[in-house]
Parts: sequence; C-alpha cells; structure tokens
Amino acid sequence: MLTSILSPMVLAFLLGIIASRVKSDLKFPDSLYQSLTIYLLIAIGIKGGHKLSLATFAEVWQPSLVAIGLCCTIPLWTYWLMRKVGKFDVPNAAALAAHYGSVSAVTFSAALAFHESLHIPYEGFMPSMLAMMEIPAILIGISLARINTSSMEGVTQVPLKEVARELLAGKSSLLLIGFLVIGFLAGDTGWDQVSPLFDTPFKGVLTLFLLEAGLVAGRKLSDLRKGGAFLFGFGILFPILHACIGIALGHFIGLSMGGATILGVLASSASYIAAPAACRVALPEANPSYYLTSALAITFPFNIMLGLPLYHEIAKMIYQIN
Amino acid sequence: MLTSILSPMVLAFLLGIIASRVKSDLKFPDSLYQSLTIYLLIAIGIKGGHKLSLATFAEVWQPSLVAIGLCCTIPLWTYWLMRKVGKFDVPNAAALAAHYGSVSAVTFSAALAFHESLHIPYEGFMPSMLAMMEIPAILIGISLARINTSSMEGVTQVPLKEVARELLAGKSSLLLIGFLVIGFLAGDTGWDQVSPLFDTPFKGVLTLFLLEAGLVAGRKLSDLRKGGAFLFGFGILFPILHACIGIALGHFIGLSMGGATILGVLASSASYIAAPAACRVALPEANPSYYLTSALAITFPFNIMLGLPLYHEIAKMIYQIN
Amino acid sequence: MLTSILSPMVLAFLLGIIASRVKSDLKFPDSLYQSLTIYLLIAIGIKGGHKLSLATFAEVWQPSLVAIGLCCTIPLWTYWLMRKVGKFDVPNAAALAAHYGSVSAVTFSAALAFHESLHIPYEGFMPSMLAMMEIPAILIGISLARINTSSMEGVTQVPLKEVARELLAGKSSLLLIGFLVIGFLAGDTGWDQVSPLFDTPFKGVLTLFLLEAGLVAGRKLSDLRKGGAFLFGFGILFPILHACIGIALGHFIGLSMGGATILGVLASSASYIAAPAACRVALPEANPSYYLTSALAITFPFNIMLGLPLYHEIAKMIYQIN
Amino acid sequence: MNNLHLLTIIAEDALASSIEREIVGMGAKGYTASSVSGKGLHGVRDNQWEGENVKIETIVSEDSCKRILGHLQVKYFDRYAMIAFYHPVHVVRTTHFL
Amino acid sequence: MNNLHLLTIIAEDALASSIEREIVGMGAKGYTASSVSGKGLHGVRDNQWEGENVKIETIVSEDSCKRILGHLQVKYFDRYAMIAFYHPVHVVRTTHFL
Amino acid sequence: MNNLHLLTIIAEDALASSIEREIVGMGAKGYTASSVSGKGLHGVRDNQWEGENVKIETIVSEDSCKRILGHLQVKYFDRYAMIAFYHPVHVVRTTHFL
Ligand SMILES: Nc1ncnc2c1ncn2[C@@H]1O[C@H](COP(=O)(O)O)[C@@H](O)[C@H]1O
Ligand SMILES: Nc1ncnc2c1ncn2[C@@H]1O[C@H](COP(=O)(O)O)[C@@H](O)[C@H]1O
Ligand SMILES: Nc1ncnc2c1ncn2[C@@H]1O[C@H](COP(=O)(O)O)[C@@H](O)[C@H]1O
Ligand code: NA
Ligand code: NA
Ligand code: NA
Repeated sequence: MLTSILSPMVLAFLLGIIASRVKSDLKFPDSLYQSLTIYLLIAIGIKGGHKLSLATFAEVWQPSLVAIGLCCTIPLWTYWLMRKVGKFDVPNAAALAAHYGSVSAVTFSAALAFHESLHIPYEGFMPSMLAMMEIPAILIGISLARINTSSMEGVTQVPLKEVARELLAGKSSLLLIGFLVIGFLAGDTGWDQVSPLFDTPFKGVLTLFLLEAGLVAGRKLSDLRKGGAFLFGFGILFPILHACIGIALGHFIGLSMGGATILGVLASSASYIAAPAACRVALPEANPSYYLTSALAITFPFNIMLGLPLYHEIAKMIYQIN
Repeated sequence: MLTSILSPMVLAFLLGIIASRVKSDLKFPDSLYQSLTIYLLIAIGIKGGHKLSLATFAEVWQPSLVAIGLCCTIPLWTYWLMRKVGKFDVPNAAALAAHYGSVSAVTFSAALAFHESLHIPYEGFMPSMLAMMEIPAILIGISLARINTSSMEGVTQVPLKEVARELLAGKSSLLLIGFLVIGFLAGDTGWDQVSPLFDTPFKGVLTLFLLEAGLVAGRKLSDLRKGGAFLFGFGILFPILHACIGIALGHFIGLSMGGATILGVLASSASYIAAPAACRVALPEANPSYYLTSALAITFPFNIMLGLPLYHEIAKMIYQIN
Repeated sequence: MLTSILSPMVLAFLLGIIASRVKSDLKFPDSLYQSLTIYLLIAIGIKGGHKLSLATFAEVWQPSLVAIGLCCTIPLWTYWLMRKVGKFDVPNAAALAAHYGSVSAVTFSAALAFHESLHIPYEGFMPSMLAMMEIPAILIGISLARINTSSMEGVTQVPLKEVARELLAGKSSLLLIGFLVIGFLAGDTGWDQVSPLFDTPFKGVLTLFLLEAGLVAGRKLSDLRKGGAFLFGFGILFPILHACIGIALGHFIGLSMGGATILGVLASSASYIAAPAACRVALPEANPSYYLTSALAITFPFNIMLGLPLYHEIAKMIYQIN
Repeated sequence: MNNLHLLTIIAEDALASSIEREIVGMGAKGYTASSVSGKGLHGVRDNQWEGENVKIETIVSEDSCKRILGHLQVKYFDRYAMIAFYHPVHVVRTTHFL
Repeated sequence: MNNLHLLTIIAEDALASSIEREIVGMGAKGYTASSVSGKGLHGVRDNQWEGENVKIETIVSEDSCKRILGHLQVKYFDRYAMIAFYHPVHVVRTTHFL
Repeated sequence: MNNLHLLTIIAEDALASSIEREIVGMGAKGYTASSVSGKGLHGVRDNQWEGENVKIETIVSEDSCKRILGHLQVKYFDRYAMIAFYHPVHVVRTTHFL
C-alpha cells in the first residue's frame, strides 16, 4: 500500500489538495490543463492501439462484452439507488449514474502504473476497454433523465441522437478511439517514432496532471458537506462493490490477475472529464456540486490512494481461493 | 508508400480532418499551437546547426546557391501563371507566389522522418537550406504586388525595407536562423545537453502538430470550391513540377539521393506559417481563402501523403537511370 | 569560460536579447511561461528531494545554517548600502534588499549544468539550500520597509504574518518545498517513474526558459539608464562579493569545491520570480524598473555568462591555496 | 429603429457555438467572443473542470437586440448560468452592422 | 436608485482576488473577470515577469457602484496601477443583480 | 469637450502594435488590450493559422476619440478586418485620462 501512496503521482495529488487548502496562488493556466488532457488521451490511446495490434480477436471479444455490460448496467442501479435511497431528483440521479457508469482515464493510468511498479503483468489491450466504457453510460444516464421527466414544457431539449453524436465526436472519445486506431495501424516503426513523447515521460505528465487535479479536488472538499454523509458513503462503497464485480467477472472470463484488477478499477472509477462536460450541456438542471464533488473529491482520491492496493488484495484473494 | 501513409504523423493529420468534419469540439488552445510552433522551429534549427558544424564549406556552397535560386524563381513563374492562366488579380497572384516560393518546415520534417524510417541517408546540412529558402520568396511575392499595382491612392504602404526587416526579425526566421547558429556554436557538449528535449521526442511533437494542422485543414476543405478546379490542379501539379526540378538540380550538383529528394520537397512545399502572417499584413487585399486553402488543404496533405513516396520514386528513377 | 558562454542556454538568452532589440514578434504565450516556471520548480525540487534522501543529517545541517545565515544578512547590508550610498528611498531600498537576499532558481540550474559539463562533483542536497534561501530575505526586505516607514496614514497595510503566509503558500516555494518532500519520500522507484520528464529533458527546457528570459531582459535594457551607473556597478560587484563570501563559508564548513561554488552562486544570485511578485503586492511604492532591471538585466546575465566561470576560478584559488 | 446597441452575453462556455449561430441567425452581422471567468448565482466558474464562461459581444439594431434577448430568455435563461445586457453605442460605419 | 451600472475595474492582476472579494462584500451579486494587458501612467503591463492586468466587470446598482468606487479609491488608487469607470446598462432580469 | 469616451477597436491581431502606438500618439493616455476571436464581413477569425483579433479599449476625450477614428478610417478600414465604436463613460479621476 505504501508503494501506491508514496508514488509521485499520489503525492502530487495530495500536494495539490494542500496547496488549495492553504490558498496558494498556484494555478495551472487553462491551456496547460487542456494540453495535459490532450496528451494523456493520445498517449493512452496510441499505446493501447499498439498493444491491441499484438493481441488476437479471440483474446479480446470476451473482455469487451463484459466491459460494455458493466458500463451499461452500473448506471441503472446507480440511478435507482440515488432516487430511492439518496432521495435525489431526476437530473441529479441521472448525472451521478452517468458519471459512475463511465470511466476515468487517469485512474486507469494510475492502475497501470501501480501494476508496473509491482511488476504484475496485465493484458495489453486494456486501454481498448477504457475506450469502449467511456460513452455508453453517459448516454444511458441522459436517457434515464429524459424518460423520467414528464414533458418539460417550453424547453427545447437537444435530441438524444444529437447528444450521442456530440459525445462520439467529443474531444475525449475522439482522441482515445482515434489514437487507438492510429496506434493499431502504425505498427512497430510508428510506435518507435512516437513513444519517446507518448510513453517514456508519461508518468511524469500524469504527476503534473494529478497536481492540478488535487488543486481542484481541494477546492471541492468544502462542498463535501452539501453532498452529506450519503454521498460520501456512496462515493466509497459503490466503487468497492463495482471493483469486486469487475474483478470477479475478469477472473471468470480468464483474464490474468492484473487484467481483472484493472477491469475492476475501470468499473469502480467515475468519469470527471467526459461526463461533466456532457452533463453540463444535456442535464443543466443537475448540480455540479454533487457529481463533480463525488467523482473528483471522493471516489477519485479514494481509488488512487486506498482503492488500488485494496482491489489488488481482493484480486489476490479471488485468484488464490479459486 | 504505405510506410508514409501509415506513419503516426500522417494518420494524426487525417484524424484532425475527420475531427473537424464531424464537428468535434476538439480544439488546441492557442498557446499550445504557438508553443508547438516554437518547439518545432527551435528543434529543426538546432539540429540543423549541429549537423552543419560537421559539414565543410565545400559541401555546402553549391546546394545553398541552388536552394536560393529555386526560391527566387519559383515565385516568378507562379505569379505569371496565376495572372495569365488562373486570372487572379495582382494581390492574390502575388500572395500565392509568396507561399509557393517559400517552404514548409513541417513538410520538411515529415520528409526527414520519411527518409529515416526507410534508412535512406541524406546530407545533415539540409535544415540550413530550409532556413535560407523561407524568406526571399515572400519578399519577392510582395514586391511583385508593389510593382504591378498602379499607385494605390491614399493608401500608406509599409516600405519594402520595413517588410524585409520584419520578416527577418519575424518569429519563424529568427528561431530557425538563431538556433541554427546556436546548434553550430554549441558543439557536441551542447547538443548532448538539449537533444533529449529537441531531438528524441521530435516526431511525437510533430504528430501533435499535424493533428492540429488537420483540424484546420478540415475546416478549409469547404473553401476548396471557392478556389475551384484550377487551384486544386495547381496545388498538386506545381509541387510535383517543383519537386522534379529540385531533385534534378540536387542530382546535378552531386547531392545524395536522400538530399536531392529533400531539396525537391523543399521546392515543392508551400509555406503556411511565415507566409500567411506576412501576407495578412503586407497584402491585406489578398484573400486568405485562396492562399491558405491551397497551401494547407491541398499542397500540404498531398505532399505528406502522396508526394513523399512519389518524389522518392522519381528520385530513384533519376539516380538509377543516370 | 567558453564552455559556459557557448552553452545552448546562454546562447538562447543572448538570442532572446537580440530578438527583443530587433523588435521581433517572437513572444512566448503567457501560459507557456507559466508552464515552464512550474516545470522548472518541480524538476529542481523533486531531483533535490531525491538527492537529499541519499544524504545524512550530519552532512546537511551545517550548510543549511550557513545558507540561512547568508540570506538573512545579505538583505541587511544591501538595504543599508542602497539607502546610504545609492540614496534610494525606503521602499526601493527594501525591494532591492529582498531581491538580492533571495535566490534565482534558474541561475542555480545554470550553475549545476555548468558543473556537470565540467564533470565537477557537488553535494546532491544543494537544491534544499535553494528552497531554504528563497523566502526569508523577502520577508526581511518587506519588514525593513515597514520598520523604516513612519506610520503611513490612511493606508491599510497587509499584516506581515499574512505576507509570510502568502509567500510560503506562494507558487514558487510551494512547488520547490512540496516536490522536495515528494522526491524525498518517493524513493528510487518514484524517481525512475518521473525522471524521464523531470530530469532528462531539463536542460532543454532551461534553454527555452532562458530564451524567454532574454526577451524580457532585452526590453529592460533600455531601462538601464534610469538605474544609472550606481545600479549597474552594484548589480555586478555585489554578486561577486556575495559569491566570494559563499564560497569561503562553503570551504570553511567542508563542502566540496563544487558545492561551495554553488553556495556562492546562490548567495550572489537575485530572485526574479518570487521576489518581484511579492514586492508588487507588499511594496507597491517600489519601482519595478529598479529591482527588475538590476536582477534580470544586470545580475542574471552577468552571473550566467561571466559569473559562473569567475566563481569557479575563485573557488579553485580558495581550494588550492588552503 | 436604426439605433445600434452593443449587446453583451455572458454564458457557460459550452453554449458558445449555439449562441453564436443563433444570434447570426437573428440578424447580427458579426460578433466578438472571448474567454472569461466569473461568479454569479450559479457559483464560481473559473476553471476548466467545472467550466468557464464565454463573453459574446455583438453590435446590432435595437430590433435585433430585442429579438435575440427574447430568444435567449426562452431557451437558456432558466437552465444555464447566463446574463445579458446592452447599451447604445456610436459606430463608424453604421451600414457594417445592418 | 435601481438603475443598474456596468462598473469596470482594470487593475494589476495580483489584486484580482482581493478586489473580487471586496466588491461582492459591498453588494455586487456577481462579476466577470478576464486577463488583459495594457499601458497607462504606470507603464506597460504586458508580460508575466512584470505583471499584467485583470479586468473585472460587475453589474451593480448605482448605490453599490458609488460605494465600491469610494472603497477602491481609498485602498488602491494611490498605490497601484488601476483605473475604474462605469456607465448605465439595460439588463434582462433586473432582480438578478440586486 | 472634456467628456470622456470609451473607444473600442476590434481588429486583426497583426495590427495591434501599430494601432496601440498610433492611438497613444493621438492623445490616448493609456489603453487596455486583450485577445478575442470573432466573425464579421471578413469571415471567421478564431485561430492562429488564419489570425485572430485584438480588442483595444481606450478612454479618451471626445476630441481624441474623433481624431483617432478619423485616422483609423483612412489607414485601415478599407483594407483590414476591423470595427470601432464608442460611448460615454464616467470615470473616477478625469485627470488620469487627459
Ligand atoms: N452582477 C454581475 N456582474 C457581472 N457579471 C455577472 C454578474 N452576475 C453574473 N455574472 C456573470 O454571469 C455568469 C453567470 O451568472 P449566473 O447565472 O448568475 O451564475 C457568471 O459566472 C458571471 O461571469
Ligand atoms: N486611458 C486609458 N484607457 C484604457 N485603459 C487604460 C487607460 N489608462 C490606463 N489604462 C489601463 O489601466 C492600467 C493601469 O493604469 P495606470 O494606473 O494608468 O498605469 C493600464 O495598464 C491599462 O490597462
Ligand atoms: N456586428 C458585430 N458585432 C460585434 N463584433 C463584430 C461585428 N462585426 C464585426 N465584429 C468584429 O470585428 C472583426 C472584424 O470585422 P469585419 O471587418 O466585419 O470582418 C470581426 O472578426 C469581429 O470580431
Ligand atoms: Na465506472
Ligand atoms: Na516551395
Ligand atoms: Na542572493
């Protein structure tokens, strides 16, 4: 566990939180944040595509089905829980469903780094799972809101097809999927040309990004109270549950222990790049304090600090017992 | 040819075009574009200077003369053709002459990457050709407009000397020439200090830049019709012609096949960083739809996708036949 | 000396000066400058922390005391000299004291690069000296102004405690100290994860930063006259004096020759990131033309071009004679 | 009336392209846009995570101004962080804007 | 009075957060801020080394406007690079700003 | 007259430094500039490849305002993407601007 907590990435995240609590004037320029996001998405995509080109279809189809199944069902029970137990209104429940069904590319990268630092192998095609799991849940979340809202009078809503188109053409899936394809097509020659930029310094860039994430998470900490104890509990317990399901399914379909853990991490992670952007436009009635705070200030730090080592232990249990 | 088209750079350019056609919200922040430009110019310059320091004057003087000769004559016949055949007015013909006489640093870099991936050697001092060929054509283009415009009444024009000064002090030639000198002076020690930033990740950065170039080119595609079939044909045939002349001259003065091909690529390429900036100020009457569309959306993609392998074949012919 | 002057960093600084003298349109976007600053501070901090983790307390405590002693006394005599000999008013004298007592992270990095290129060893914990020396002098400078100003009527001054808090939470010390701790805690595994971003390309990034520094220094050159001959002489002679004191003290407490020289460089350098930011807010009556011009346009270029080789020679004398 | 007004709209940046399209559709001959941050009833909007604002300025006739404001009110005002205000301005070439 | 004014403050960027806090404390219901460069009596302010400016715009009642201007004058005007100006504007929902 | 006006010029960014120099030469005591994008008769200007716009604001006397506008019209208006407009403003210290 120390390995995970004392990694430069996690420490940078903590430093970011501290910086924002002591009201530091440290601020990443907008365009640096945007550039880091572009870099991370490209780097994850192209490496994944390269690895995918080394895999066979037989290896990939089962994990893909499971991944899509996960991200389509998680929003359903999340929405139900939010409505019934959390007493949230429709837009907020739907937004939370979208966020927890979708995935976090940064948590995913932290999981890869965690496994690499422990020298645990995992399937190279995992980034394609990430790419597949990003969008469906967001669409389902938004549809849930549409279905459950008695005709909003006077309000011209964006048609769902349009939302789907915008999500697919949206920055994050376009870069992820686009560079997955590029990495797939470019072969070893291509990979050698770009890996000095997109692979070698990757963890350093991730460290930078997590510093910025910490800055924002720190500001959101004061919003925690608004969400209340329920959101806090949910933001920790549900990811654990999802991780367990993901690991168990991974084990069932024969993934390596590393691969199954990473599938669990994907299931457990909540989106805070693609989903908030989509919800701001398609679910403006939902309050960002809820979904952003729980995704970024509860689930994300929990996952990268305590979740990763925990899921790793759970995976060890599952793989040794059986 | 596949090697060229399936390189990550070309694929990234295509992805950029797709992104802009599907109206993706992917956008590079302005300052990322500017930073990438600064990086590329410095990297090309300093590597060229380092390589130049390993060359002798005897090797360099002939290619330099040819390079300057090329970029001074290309604008002349381009202007003539645009006026007589293309029926463009004076400012637009002059602007097109400036763009096609000048050179594209990114096309140049793609040409180097192409040769490296095929393990074809070329003269290390080629970047100094790039630096020499950038400005003269722009000045000639602007002068052509001045000479052929019957005194513009009332309009206070920037004196040509001032334009020349601004071009030389302009970002792109200042960085190219400045870092050429720095690379030349800094020696091996200096090169070893900076090559991990300016050399190792270069092709990755080029990939990023081409993604952004594709985004812009994609938007310009809809302007293609404005230019009409003439501009389209010109934007492909003239570069081929210029490449042939460049390769032939390179062969004539004894360059290696790689060096001659790269000289051909320089001749064939059209500027879309320095020239548009200069024309916007000095030839405001010229319509950017013409010069930017043809340079960026026709000639540039043609060159990096089909041109490079084509010129390579042409060079092989010239070097084997003779 | 040539090694120092012909390094890409120094040459890039000179190119920046030339660019601004010829009124080039070369301009670094604000966010690139900010990103470079963030990068440099993190890189210096994390590498220093990593090296510090390899040192023992016994090695570190004496140099630390000397470093703090230096940066607390330098502002005192600087203030006195500025008031008595320079005839500056209280705010300007205090601001200059703050700047020269504090340190320059970039000069420091240039000193490390200088020693590395000559293969001269130095103590790895030197960056912690840098981190310690940054803030005290600024606080002392501001206090000097407060003490020596007969109650400013009507003006509500920021309390000194608040100034201290803001300085500690300020970008530059937060990143330096924060990443010093991170580098210390992250161990070899952590260092290996991030060094491809924060170590390998460091000197290249420094080159970029110095290009930008040159652009600003060039603009400030025209302000030199305002400061007059006194400021010019002070900006060169005092750094030499401080360097000598630093080297002698370093020798006295048993630092290696490299370490002593770097301590001298720290003493001699003047801050131009943290100190100007603090003085603009806490000493708005002080004129930036004085402190920024002397720190950035006199002392900084003198130090990296002539100072480094000079201090090296002085250190050789001190270490050989004794 | 031919009185020209400078109409300023400050809204969530995600709405920028829709608003720009719509005001041109309703008679604006051009617009000028820039990135801003801000605070209002919907809280602080000053970072890319939670979203920032766009400021869209357009010089339009009084008629178009009213029409655009009416449209914005119906489509956006209740659901998004957004304000709009206007005041008369003098321009150099009136025809440029009509 | 309920007349709304657009009050614009252009000041050294280091002052941004204090000014924003203070105008909200003195009755402004919101503000919009952006980075600008400029030139004035304190010289050119167009780079991060020497500092740039922030432009803060707030729509406030005439009363608050006067109060804010009074405060700025006492606290900042003599010591910092800063200007402020205002003019009346029409808004869509007056209550949003009061 | 001593009435102060806020004169706003929106023009191709390549013209920024000339315009700034010239308005100071014609009586402006300062100006504030920022990067903007936009659309107008000359098409969309929202990226660095094709160029963006600069917005220059200056508070000047009515006289200077007229003089500057006259100059801009002669030198730039027919050849470059550019608009300019002005309206009266109240300032805190009138002398700062005269
Ligand atoms: N009183 C105000 N003055 C200036 N700008 C405002 C004001 N109120 C709101 N804004 C801007 O409009 C945006 C949306 O406002 P709101 O819908 O009140 O959150 C804010 O983020 C601010 O940028
Ligand atoms: N006449 C003016 N018109 C527009 N902006 C101005 C004017 N004078 C000053 N400014 C702005 O206000 C800032 C501070 O002004 P000053 O205190 O005069 O240096 C300048 O950097 C400009 O951005
Ligand atoms: N009606 C308008 N309202 C606001 N800004 C405009 C308007 N028309 C033009 N502009 C701005 O002025 C620039 C140049 O205008 P133009 O010369 O019409 O292309 C445009 O890129 C816009 O930024
Ligand atoms: Na998930
Ligand atoms: Na050419
Ligand atoms: Na010092």
